[in-house]
Amino acid sequence: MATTAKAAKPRRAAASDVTGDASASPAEVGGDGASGVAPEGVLPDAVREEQIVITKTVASYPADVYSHTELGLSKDDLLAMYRSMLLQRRFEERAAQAYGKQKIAGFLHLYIGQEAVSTGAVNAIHVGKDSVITAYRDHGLGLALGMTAREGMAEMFGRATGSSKGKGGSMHFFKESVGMYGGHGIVGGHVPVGVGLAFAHKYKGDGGLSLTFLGDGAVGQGAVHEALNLAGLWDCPAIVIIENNGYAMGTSIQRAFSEPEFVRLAVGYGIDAMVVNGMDVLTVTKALRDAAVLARSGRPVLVEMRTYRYRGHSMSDPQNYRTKEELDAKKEEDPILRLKAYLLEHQLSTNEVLDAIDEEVKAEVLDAVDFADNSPLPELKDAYDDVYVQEDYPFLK
Amino acid sequence: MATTAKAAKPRRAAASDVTGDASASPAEVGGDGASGVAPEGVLPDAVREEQIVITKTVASYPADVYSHTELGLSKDDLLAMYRSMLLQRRFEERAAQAYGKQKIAGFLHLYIGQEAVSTGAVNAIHVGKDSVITAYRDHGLGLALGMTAREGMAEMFGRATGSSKGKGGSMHFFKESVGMYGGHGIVGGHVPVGVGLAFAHKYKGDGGLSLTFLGDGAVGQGAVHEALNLAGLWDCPAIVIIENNGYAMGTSIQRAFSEPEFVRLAVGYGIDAMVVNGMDVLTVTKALRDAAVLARSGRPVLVEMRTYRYRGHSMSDPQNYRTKEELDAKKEEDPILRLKAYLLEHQLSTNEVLDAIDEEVKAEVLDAVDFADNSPLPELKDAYDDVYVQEDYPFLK
Amino acid sequence: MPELQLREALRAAMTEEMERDENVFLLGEEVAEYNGAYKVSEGMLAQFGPKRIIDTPISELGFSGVAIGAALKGLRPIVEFMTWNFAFVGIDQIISNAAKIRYMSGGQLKVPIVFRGANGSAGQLGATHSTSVESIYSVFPGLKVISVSNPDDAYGLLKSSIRDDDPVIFCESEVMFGLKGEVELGKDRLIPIGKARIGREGSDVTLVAWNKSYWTAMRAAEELAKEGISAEVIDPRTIRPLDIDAILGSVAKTNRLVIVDEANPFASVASEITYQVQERAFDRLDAPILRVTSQDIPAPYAKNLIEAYVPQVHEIVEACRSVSYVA
Amino acid sequence: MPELQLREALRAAMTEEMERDENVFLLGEEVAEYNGAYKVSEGMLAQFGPKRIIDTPISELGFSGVAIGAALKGLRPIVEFMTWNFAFVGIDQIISNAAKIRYMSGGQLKVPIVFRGANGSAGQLGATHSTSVESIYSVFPGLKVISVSNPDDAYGLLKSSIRDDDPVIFCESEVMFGLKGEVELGKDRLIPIGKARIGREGSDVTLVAWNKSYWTAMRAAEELAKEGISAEVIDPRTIRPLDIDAILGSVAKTNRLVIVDEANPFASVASEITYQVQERAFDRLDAPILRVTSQDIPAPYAKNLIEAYVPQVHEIVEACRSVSYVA
Ligand SMILES: Cc1ncc(C[n+]2csc(CCOP(=O)(O)OP(=O)(O)O)c2C)c(N)n1
Ligand SMILES: Cc1ncc(C[n+]2csc(CCOP(=O)(O)OP(=O)(O)O)c2C)c(N)n1
Ligand SMILES: [Mg+2]
Ligand SMILES: [Mg+2]
Repeated sequence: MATTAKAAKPRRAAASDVTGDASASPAEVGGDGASGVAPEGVLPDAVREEQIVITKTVASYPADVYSHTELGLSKDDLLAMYRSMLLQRRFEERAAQAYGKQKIAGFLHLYIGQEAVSTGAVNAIHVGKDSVITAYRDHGLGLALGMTAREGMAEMFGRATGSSKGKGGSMHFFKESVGMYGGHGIVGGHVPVGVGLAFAHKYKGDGGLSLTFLGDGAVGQGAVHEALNLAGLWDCPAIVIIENNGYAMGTSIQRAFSEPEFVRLAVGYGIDAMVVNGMDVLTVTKALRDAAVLARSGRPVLVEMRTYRYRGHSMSDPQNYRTKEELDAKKEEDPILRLKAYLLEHQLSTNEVLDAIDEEVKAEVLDAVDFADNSPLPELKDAYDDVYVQEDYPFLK
Repeated sequence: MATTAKAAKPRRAAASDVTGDASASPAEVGGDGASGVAPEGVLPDAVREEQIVITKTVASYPADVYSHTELGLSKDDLLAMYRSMLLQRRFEERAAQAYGKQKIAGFLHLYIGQEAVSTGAVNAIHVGKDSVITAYRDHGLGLALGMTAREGMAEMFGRATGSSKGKGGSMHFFKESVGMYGGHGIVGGHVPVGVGLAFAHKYKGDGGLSLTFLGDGAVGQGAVHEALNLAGLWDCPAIVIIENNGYAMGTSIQRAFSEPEFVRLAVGYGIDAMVVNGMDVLTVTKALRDAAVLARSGRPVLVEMRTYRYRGHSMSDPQNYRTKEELDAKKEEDPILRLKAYLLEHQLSTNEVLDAIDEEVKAEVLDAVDFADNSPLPELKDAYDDVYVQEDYPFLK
Repeated sequence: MPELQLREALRAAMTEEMERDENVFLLGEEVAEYNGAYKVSEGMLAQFGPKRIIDTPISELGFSGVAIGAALKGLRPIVEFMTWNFAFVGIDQIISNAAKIRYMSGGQLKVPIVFRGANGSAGQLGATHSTSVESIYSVFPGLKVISVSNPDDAYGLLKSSIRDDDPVIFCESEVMFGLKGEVELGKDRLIPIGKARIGREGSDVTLVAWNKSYWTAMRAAEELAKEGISAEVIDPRTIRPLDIDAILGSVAKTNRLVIVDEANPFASVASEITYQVQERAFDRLDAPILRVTSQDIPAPYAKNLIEAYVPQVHEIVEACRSVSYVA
Repeated sequence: MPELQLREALRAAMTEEMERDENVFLLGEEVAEYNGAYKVSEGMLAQFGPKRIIDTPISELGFSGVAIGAALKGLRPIVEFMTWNFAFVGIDQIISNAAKIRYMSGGQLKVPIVFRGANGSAGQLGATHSTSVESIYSVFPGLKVISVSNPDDAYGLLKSSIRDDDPVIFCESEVMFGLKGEVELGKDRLIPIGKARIGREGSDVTLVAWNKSYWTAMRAAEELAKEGISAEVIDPRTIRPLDIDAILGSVAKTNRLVIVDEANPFASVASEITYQVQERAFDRLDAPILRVTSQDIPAPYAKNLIEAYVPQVHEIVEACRSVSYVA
């Protein structure tokens, strides 16, 4: 038994740094913690059994190594990405403000810090042709896909002009025309649905794929595991992206998972896997382009995206589970500042131009707030619409 | 991307032989099918990403290599194991007959062929102190633990003298005094419960452990995956045993799992794993003794037990999903015949002695059938007992 | 009209709809190579191939979700649960996704899907294998719930369900799969969802019953006829939406109502029908509405216990006598 | 008597029972280090340590099952669901195991466990976060179901639930966690499971309401008093078993019944109470029983829609007027 014995459980010690280390050395990220020898006396008579070595190789995408030129991205492409990330950020800053003023209610989960993931991902797919689904932390992805700030803000304000006519709210951003299939509130519950979107692309033979985003905490849900097996079994063009931001509410991945290195799950489902620095939009773009090639050829991919959320879980989170130092350190990796630095360093833009974009984005968001605020509430009689397709469904009243 | 690319999906080709190959070479059982090179043209521009190599070593317990002396088993121990396996076999043969006569109804799932697993497992634990739980294919385990043939048969006959007073039936064998916690009909649903039994042993600090048996098909249930993570996270003294008999009803593991090498799941849950030839009762004993040492030290173990069922899934199974040749080949590995050969070869017993045991067992089973047949039906008024502990619960009538 | 078994009627409905619309497909445990655990899908793999008749792992949560995702993209999956008991591990997909996505998306999306399988008890299968689920799913707006008692209804209603743009819960019965009955076949032979059927006309008491309890009610009606009590038997067929007008129409005539529901009594469909009828026909009722349900206990295994557990002919007869104030 | 918030009362009950019996422990998402998503378990980790106050991953199916296994071995787990909506992924453990193992083992085993959490809507949370689950769990014999409206009941009933040897479903409310009320503290201050409480005496109409709808009913009763209609308000507190005698006793006096239930209407607890009352008090009823429930639609997000969705004071007032034949 020497080989499976561990003197101390490695998970307790390892994997504390969830974002920066996508560029870490292989041994650090994926080595087998179990390679130690058996502690004295644990299995004194274990002599005869054979040993099987399981190995799997996973691609790792570190930050700061991909250039826009090798990715075939123009200056304008980069500026568009910059603008998209900034729009997501400003949109949510205003949403938080509106929440404070009780213009928005319910749960509001901000994506701030994770914008490179949505933006890079959208850059790697065919918007409108491919399908995308995520959990309740969905504003960034919605905007990156092309939902307008107006329809998003109005939805959160609960207005008839919102993307779901005010019936969905912050957690339920949908826009079928850009392939945005929600916005879902039950942790992990949308992951099989995401694989089903991929299944449909395959069934129809339309060349499309699905991106399914989930949080690290969602890995605790059996639905996710069933879905990964089905994706692999049925060769679905599915990319399943764990947005590992280190926490599920107040629970760090170390406190929730016996094995917090999520890419290792791919070994059990026989599918391809990647671990990606999710704070660098170029890295995300590159990784998901590669993943898309695999997926479109019928090979689902599990992607662990190492990222971080700067805000609390939702608006009522005192955040005692992390230190200010940790947060500050992570802010150094801010995906927007990182792209800005890249643009300036490569003389693709100037502070003036970037500031102008910021002003433009801010104006767009303010306009969205005004639009939402001036939009009508849904009418009470319309509450019964959109439950069934059947128009004359006889509700109990 | 060279490293995660596969020219052909290896799962389609591999792992066809689910029982004999526990003694196969490591590469065959646990090698990484993904170690090939990328097919031309799949990812021509994938050049920069780092590669992470995940490795894990798993203990493999082949057949025919463990001797009773090194396991510290006496001749009498071996004969007791032989008797237990035979009792399970004869009991079920009679049950099948009784089913034909409609003395037993509902679903009847025979364990015939898998007796080495129950018997070896029970041999490796402290009966009464440890806890055991399984699915609906539960007669063998119940008898191995010490349920009497009478109470088992009477339960299946639906009599008041049955282990559950006729309220449970074949799928729900329970006997708390020997640590038999069922007998459960929802595939995979008992696996978290089994981990909970282990949790309780740890909580109480009583040194006990739990054995949880599940079928290969149950691995498709999310409950199993959630439970494995919890077992690992909470250091439960839990041994989770997949009785891989190759099929879930008519579905072979290759048709149900993207990765049919179940031990690989342990990589994703950071727990120890074993793959064991489940047709050799000495091998099972040895493996589970080792597993018990690990489990009692707070390290859960995932065990893939390679076995085979000789009968259909339940009594109504035409078995078109496998060939007669396959079945006949597996019958060569019969755990009872194997132990018999061992006993004779090592001159620990004689054909006469073994035949006498068979006669004794047959008589015990016939007595059980008589007992069951002559036992009273439960009384209608007792139907309302055993729903609640509360004695005066006001049922709706 | 041809006589078909219930399983054959279901198969005919699925087959015709799959021939008609290539977006329709069937998935579930053992539906393909095994030809169906209860042989409902026998031969369909041979006809349609593995792209459209799909064996799944035992992953009800996973494959229900996959099917919902496929439906969001315009496919029309038929999900077979081997029995409805096994859907409890996947119920979140039905409750939180199938029933609600259309609403939460403000009507952008629809979920044209059928979840079907055997419902209720089927002899000595024990507590975990005997649940009647109509009331549980009917709780949720966004779903439609159908529970059939015979081949013809199964055929016409399954066809309608497959064509329906809303998610449908379709309840069959293990013990009725072999039940034969005349079926009016026809490519477009659709029975409208939400319409009850009068199984037997009568004037003294209204009996409402569905799925296999319908037959228990019909037998009770025969018994009652011998005693001179004329029972009208109504099979609502659809539980959500419920054809309350049909029931009210009958009660207007009989002034008495007995409901037979194989579920456990609490918060059953029988309770719901009672509410609706007493609310709308209070002055018509000459007696309290009575229900005959399974006992308020988990389903037992023993033969005598399970037989007493489900609604009995004599219980229905007694309830009808009671509401008729006959001793 | 001290005034406690609902969350404090729940905490006091759990704390006292944990002090009393070391087999009692609490597990759930964020119950320990975060001090509870809604601060119900605040400070309990500090007092009892991580062995007995246990943070779980987001694995409702898994940890419900683990807790059931622990209960089979004599521990007395309290499982906190952050809200009952999230229990749908774990419901199979409750339905197939907690409710049935005792029966299937012929009484050898018991499952002393409490599943508790926030129930019903809590403002603008949308369709997946607003379910009232009492009727769904009450379907299943083997379970007990409690739904509380105030700190004192919560305290006394949670203590009883923890000591009860049967599995208990305990429904609280997000929006009531801060609700204050006097609590009669006491080590053995147990409120019996299955006993209703009269919240307000009255003579003209009986109002049955629980959980937060109880308060809506109480406000309606005040309104009605202004109009000269005297409403008796009964909080059943326990849904399974239901204290039908208390309700019948009141109806015997008022001859009129209105039930307020925050669930969607179909197959609700309101339907069930209706069945039982009309069956047993048919001749006492001067008017149809009416229910006021949430609308027959998924819960909407927009403020005006969700406010109109749940039972309203004016709807209750109108229902009471209607059964009183007051225009
Ligand atoms: C099944 C379920 N359980 C619990 C919750 C409550 N809940 C909402 S978000 C959340 C944390 C999820 O964390 P993670 O998946 O890491 O996503 P993140 O919030 O970090 O984006 C929890 C426990 C839920 N919505 N669904
Ligand atoms: C959740 C659930 N789904 C489906 C079934 C129906 N069913 C009963 S046994 C079985 C096959 C299980 O196969 P496996 O786990 O390999 O166990 P084995 O029968 O081989 O012992 C199925 C699908 C069930 N009981 N529970
Ligand atoms: Mg997270
Ligand atoms: Mg099997």
